[in-house]
Amino acid sequence: MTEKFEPKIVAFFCNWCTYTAADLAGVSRLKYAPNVRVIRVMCSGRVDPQFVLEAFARGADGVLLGGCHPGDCHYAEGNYKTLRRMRMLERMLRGMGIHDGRFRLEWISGAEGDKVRTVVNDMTEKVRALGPLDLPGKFKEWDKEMEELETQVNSGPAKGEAVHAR
Amino acid sequence: MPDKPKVAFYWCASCGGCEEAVVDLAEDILKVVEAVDIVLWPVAMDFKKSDIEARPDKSIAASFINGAVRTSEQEEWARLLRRKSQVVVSFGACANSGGIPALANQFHKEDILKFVYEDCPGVDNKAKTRPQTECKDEGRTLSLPELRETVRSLDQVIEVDYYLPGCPPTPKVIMAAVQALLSGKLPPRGTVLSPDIALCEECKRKDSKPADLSLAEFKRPHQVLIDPEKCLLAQGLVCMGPATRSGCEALCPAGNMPCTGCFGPTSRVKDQGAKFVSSVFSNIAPKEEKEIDAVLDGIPDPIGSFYRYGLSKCLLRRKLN
Amino acid sequence: MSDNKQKKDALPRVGFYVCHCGTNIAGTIDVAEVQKYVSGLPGVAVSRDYKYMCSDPGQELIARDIKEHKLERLVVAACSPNLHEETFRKAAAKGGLNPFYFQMVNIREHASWVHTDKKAATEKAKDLARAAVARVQHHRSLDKKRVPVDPNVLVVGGGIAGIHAALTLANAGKKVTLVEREATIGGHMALFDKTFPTLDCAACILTPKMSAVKSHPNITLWTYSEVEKVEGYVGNYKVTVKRKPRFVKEDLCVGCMECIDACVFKEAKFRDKFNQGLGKRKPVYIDFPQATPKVVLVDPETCIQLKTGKCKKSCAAACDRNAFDFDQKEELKELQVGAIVLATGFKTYDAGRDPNYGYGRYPGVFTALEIERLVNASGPTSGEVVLRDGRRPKAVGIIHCVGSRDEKSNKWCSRVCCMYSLKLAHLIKEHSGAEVYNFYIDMRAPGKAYEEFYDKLLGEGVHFIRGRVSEVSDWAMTPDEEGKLVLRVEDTLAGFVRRVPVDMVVLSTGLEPQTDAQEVRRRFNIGCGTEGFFQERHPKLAPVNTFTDGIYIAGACQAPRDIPDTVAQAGAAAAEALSLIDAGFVELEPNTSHVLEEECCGCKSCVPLCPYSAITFDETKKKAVINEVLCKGCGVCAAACPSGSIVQNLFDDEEIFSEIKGVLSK
Amino acid sequence: MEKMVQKVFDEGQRKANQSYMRGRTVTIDPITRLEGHGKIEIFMNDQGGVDRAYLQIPELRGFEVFCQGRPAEDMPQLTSRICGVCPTAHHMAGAKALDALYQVEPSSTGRKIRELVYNAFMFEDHALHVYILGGPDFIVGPDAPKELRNVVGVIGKVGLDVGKKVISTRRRVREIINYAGGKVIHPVLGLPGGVAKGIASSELPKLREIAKDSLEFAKFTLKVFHDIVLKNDAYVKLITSDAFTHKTYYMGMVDKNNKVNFYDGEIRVVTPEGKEYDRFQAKDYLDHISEHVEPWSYIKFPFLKKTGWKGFVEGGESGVYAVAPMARLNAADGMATPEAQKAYEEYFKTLGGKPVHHTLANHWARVVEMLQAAERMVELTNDPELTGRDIRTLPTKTPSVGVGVVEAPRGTLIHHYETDGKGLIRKANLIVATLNNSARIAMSVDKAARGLIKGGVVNDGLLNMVEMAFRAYDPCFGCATHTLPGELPLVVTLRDLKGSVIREIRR
Repeated sequence: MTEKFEPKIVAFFCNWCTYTAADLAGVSRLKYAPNVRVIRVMCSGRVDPQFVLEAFARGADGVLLGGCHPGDCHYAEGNYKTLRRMRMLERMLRGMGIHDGRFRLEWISGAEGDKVRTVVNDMTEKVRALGPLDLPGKFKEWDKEMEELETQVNSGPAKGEAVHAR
Repeated sequence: MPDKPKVAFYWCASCGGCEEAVVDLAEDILKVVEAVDIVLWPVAMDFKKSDIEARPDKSIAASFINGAVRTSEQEEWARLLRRKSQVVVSFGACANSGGIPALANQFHKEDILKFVYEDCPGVDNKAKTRPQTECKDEGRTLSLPELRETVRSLDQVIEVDYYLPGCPPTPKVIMAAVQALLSGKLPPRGTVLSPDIALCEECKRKDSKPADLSLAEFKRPHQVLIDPEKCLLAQGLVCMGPATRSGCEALCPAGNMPCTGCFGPTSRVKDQGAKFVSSVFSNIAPKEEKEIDAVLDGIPDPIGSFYRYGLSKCLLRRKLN
Repeated sequence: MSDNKQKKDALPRVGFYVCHCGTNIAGTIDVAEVQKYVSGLPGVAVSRDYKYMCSDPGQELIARDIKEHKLERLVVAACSPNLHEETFRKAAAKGGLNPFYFQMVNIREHASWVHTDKKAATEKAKDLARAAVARVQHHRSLDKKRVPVDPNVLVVGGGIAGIHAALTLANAGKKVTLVEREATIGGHMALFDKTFPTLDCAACILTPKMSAVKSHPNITLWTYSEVEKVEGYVGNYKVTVKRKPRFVKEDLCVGCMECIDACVFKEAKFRDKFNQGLGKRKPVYIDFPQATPKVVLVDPETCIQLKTGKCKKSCAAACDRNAFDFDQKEELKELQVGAIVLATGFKTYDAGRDPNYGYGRYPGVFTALEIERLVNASGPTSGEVVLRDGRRPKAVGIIHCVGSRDEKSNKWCSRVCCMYSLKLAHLIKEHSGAEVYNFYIDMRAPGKAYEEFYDKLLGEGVHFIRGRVSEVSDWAMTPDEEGKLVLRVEDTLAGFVRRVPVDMVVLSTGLEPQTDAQEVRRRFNIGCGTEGFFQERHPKLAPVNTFTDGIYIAGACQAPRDIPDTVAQAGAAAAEALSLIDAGFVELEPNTSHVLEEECCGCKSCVPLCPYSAITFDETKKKAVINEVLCKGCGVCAAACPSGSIVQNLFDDEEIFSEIKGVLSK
Repeated sequence: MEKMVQKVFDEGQRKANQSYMRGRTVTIDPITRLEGHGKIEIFMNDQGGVDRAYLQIPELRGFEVFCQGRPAEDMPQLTSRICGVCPTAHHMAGAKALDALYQVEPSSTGRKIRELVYNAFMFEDHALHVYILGGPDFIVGPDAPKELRNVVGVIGKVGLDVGKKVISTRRRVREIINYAGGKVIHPVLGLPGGVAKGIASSELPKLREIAKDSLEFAKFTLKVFHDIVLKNDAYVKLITSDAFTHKTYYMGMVDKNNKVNFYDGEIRVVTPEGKEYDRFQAKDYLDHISEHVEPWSYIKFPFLKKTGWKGFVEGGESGVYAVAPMARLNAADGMATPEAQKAYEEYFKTLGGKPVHHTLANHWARVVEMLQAAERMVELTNDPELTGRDIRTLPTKTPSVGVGVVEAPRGTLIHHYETDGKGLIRKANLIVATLNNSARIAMSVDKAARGLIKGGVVNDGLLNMVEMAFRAYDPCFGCATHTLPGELPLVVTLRDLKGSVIREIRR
């Protein structure tokens, strides 16, 4: 196999629809790309934009958020709350130069096992095409300009003293 | 009195407002000057860097460092003081989270240089001359320090023990911090030295905030006459109060303008902007994407509005290419 | 600047178990490697792989290790938590560990079953395991809350579904309150003459059940009443019911109907809703002879006394029991119940919405319900099938699927129209001897003895024309069409367009959600599907449950149904309610949220976000408060608290952040 | 309190003596007591004299760029972060630029509140410089030990009560800004068409009181200046000495009667001979001012467009011009208020008529301006309109371009914004007070160095005088490069013509 870039995608799935759909996909033995790591929450409304940013900051190349279709939320309207805040988050990601395709919000009902398959495969391919995001790597790279100094300053600090953003 | 704790004030990349804030202790400053032995304070007193270098490590009780970090000089000073101090206090929004200057992290150095020296109206520079890190003038060689690509918070360069929030910190929080340090009753390392509760707590308008905002429209301050009593969010203005640490006693709302978040988030929040978005936008009125977007259009500059003082501490840290 | 909470030293001791699930997992994932990898992770004291973790020996293994290795946390990598989370929580408890010190990793449904690349699947399993190990270290010991269940039940809707559910519950000894919006119970079934396919008379089978309800010691019947408000939670609902004034004392009236004869209006001249407006009634009336309760009522819209206060009140005078009370006011009653059965039924499609069928334009066009009344012996015409001008129709056309299976109106099949159309065809022919034409798209008869009923009709000489009628008009092309209603239809069997002249057109209107289904749904905090019928919890496995515990649905409020299915479902709903009540208590998943009081600034951002009004604002403390019993644990508030001062058990920020870090950090 | 400050003073004395013993080695402290960065390179010639001295500004922040895409109404608050010492100047220039941008005339009350805040600011900022930043050079003395050239030294010299008075007066005046502007450091009142917050009539008595006391304090300061500086011939000589003299153009804002005005008016330029050379409105500044770029400094060098850039030279042929108090007084025909006018006349009388070319005269001019600021505060706090309800006129027009100007303590300050139809910044240009002076400051440093350093001899006093050469401008390099002001380790490098280092004096 030639070494091709395998994107890391973190997914937040709501327990009642999308997580159930992923279970269904499993039960139905549908096959899809192994690039997604699912984190289970009770409702897509639990997903704090901080989680999405943290996922990117920790090295995710893409973040997928799955919830119940509008009107079908187990908690009445949690998914509307998600939709609203994520619409704004998308704008912020753009403002920080993160390509649209790297964050995705999908409504997948408990019955739509096949949609899990198509969405995961599609997103994996799109993110693969975008290439690695690798923020942890970029953080290091950005901080190189400081390391230069450490060597430059004869009275440099003890190693590892510089604290990088979490 | 040799036993008086030695204190250093130092400014990295700041506007001087934090220094002014110390001067604004007014009468109280004399109390401070009396209680401690100031070994460095460039803005108001003359001391040598060599003095500091000569000191044994950890011989300074506390260094108050303000300003973001963007040059090698500043990094050098920060590291020096870290080595010489038992406690380093990150002083003010710029040191804590980049402050206004960190908004430059949404741009690239080249954007800045090109505009300032070439495209800026009024510049007469056919030759497209740029300041050089090294250049010759009539045979004389002159050098300038290199600008950093990224504006950093102090704790992205050295370890920081405590933080004083604010742009600038108010005399009240400064005195409280100084007293805490003098009394030796130190909170856990990493503590931000102001109440760990959001601003609404001390905002006079708190009671006028309705339980359900469900805003259908956001307003910009110049578009409306602002009611001096009513909750600013309830008036459709972006007020960062709920996502911002208290301690300033809601000065901006008292000035009849929304809080812009200079005290940063509470200890329970990693990313002030994201958290604010999560709270306010969850509850806007519309449900359809189109209408939602229409409401969001009311905030044309989300990054500048939600990370006004904290872009260095945004989990993403800076704009990507 | 989150204050860094580094508990590096003294990490809790984690036990990790990866399941082979026979070959289900082990066939794709190298479980041994996963086991080996995890054993090296910080805090992991025990790491094992085993054939079937969910088996008794598997659970024993866990319980034993917890004791022997002093495990403080438990992670099992196996199937979906939706399947076995509870199993392993119990195993943990058996080992003496708080069941919520457990985290499950789904490497079957989410990995081994959906991936073919073994290496990649194994890597994924490792990542997920690493994340769970990191996460579980932040778990806190929790208890399930037990709340007692109130044994009383509320049934909403007095149609056949509500009646059957109420009786079932009452017979089981539960106190039931049946609330019906109309003046009498019976619902749509009470309008019918006969029922398909058996053609036994509706009244004969329904009225006994109606009176059983009235007389049942365990049933309180509140007709002419509506549910105003529902508060509380499973096992403990507080319901407010509005009782509209009848202006007749229910306990005094015996339904002798003397008052009706005595009414100052000698002639009945007001629209009779019960008879679909085909008959007339007086201001004081009773819907039909077997109405239950058999109590008259006065219509404030038309009664002179109630409108002007100037009437000689001959009705009241005629009542030897002085049951009349013109000052009666509407009253609000409160109920405490543990469970609620919703059987609010359906409404029929408004035929006026299809202008090309001429309903309301041509007097010869009727809806199926109108015909139900016409063919009904106790109906306005005492069973005579006549046109609005009194003529007997010689030819009748029945148009199927009006407002069903139609992109323009309703997509769904209303399930009963085919059969009731056959029934009406039979009855019309029987009552009037007219030629009857059925215009159908295709005949749907998928019930016991339904197809046979269809055959019977074919035998009776009723005409069946396959095709959707394009229009009904009175425009005659030939002399024999003069004065007739002409149905234009493409006969898709014969393959040409027919023009069929008739005297009477019957529109077999479909079933729709009640007009106020959305309000009702909100009032009871349950869902509606896109078409507007109430949403069941699971289409197959929980058809009468809703997503709100303790609230069940029965009958056509959930989807179009015929009577047998409705009754069966009503029984099911009653049974669900019974099992809840007889358990005596409910255990609530402890994934609820709570406010950190010290830290809450009282910005109220969270208050409107809770769909269960579990969050209130304490005006004295100026802080938000969460009623953990009302809280259903969605976590929306925790995500939205702008100062991070709301914590959701099992899903707090630290737990999720560590999981994020876990899946990503190699 | 008494005891405490006495202790402080003793502390200062002790340090002074210590350092005096140490002071034999030639070292130079950082350029302290001014806001901003700076770096001096001195090239020596064979004779050990100065061939050329450079003042370099080593940093750039690029506000103009990172403000792009931001809502214009945020600019007064964003740009105030250019400088925490004169935030109000930037805030006010920004607010006026917004008026122009949205083509809206501030309501009369709104304008008066702005003017009150602005004059209060001019007053306290000048006071800061007189007593804490620049003043020590004179009040304590240019060659006094460095440990005393600070506010503590000033207190020692003028007495504790005065020290307290300085502090309390500044505090109280800043309370005015605090009240009307929400925050005193980085206020929030400025919006197009007026201000965000009105002034309650209940506050008036307090404000009047403060204004009155400020005026008294200004008069007192003038007296201090007389007693300590003017009565000392050495100082007067120093002020008028050639080392601190440049004949350049002068720029300042004037009202329609050509009187000094800090908040509003037209920009007037006079020749080195004091004749009116140019008079224009802020919006036309680009027709009159251009900026020159040198490769050896991040700061840009503005010059008079019509005259053109002729290098770092003085005289009518060179486009170099000056701003700040001395220049303002030169560029005007007088002050707008009586007490200030009196002081103005005496100032020119004493210094030999208009225009005054002595850089160090800035300190005196500053005191004259304190008087006008205080007098205006008194006027405004007695103006019934100040407490009006109509504090802001809402904009109705579509924004496009807006230029706003004020006289900052350190000179003419111009904000120029261009936006799209939604009022989002497309382009911003900031001509900041100190920037206008950059060429003249560079010249002053060079001249001072040439005049003072001979035969490679560099001592503390001399170098402090070199510092004085630009400290007199009260320069804010923070503003000037919109850089982040920070510590300024003044590295004086002495090089031979080939540029190889003879000796580096660093600290």
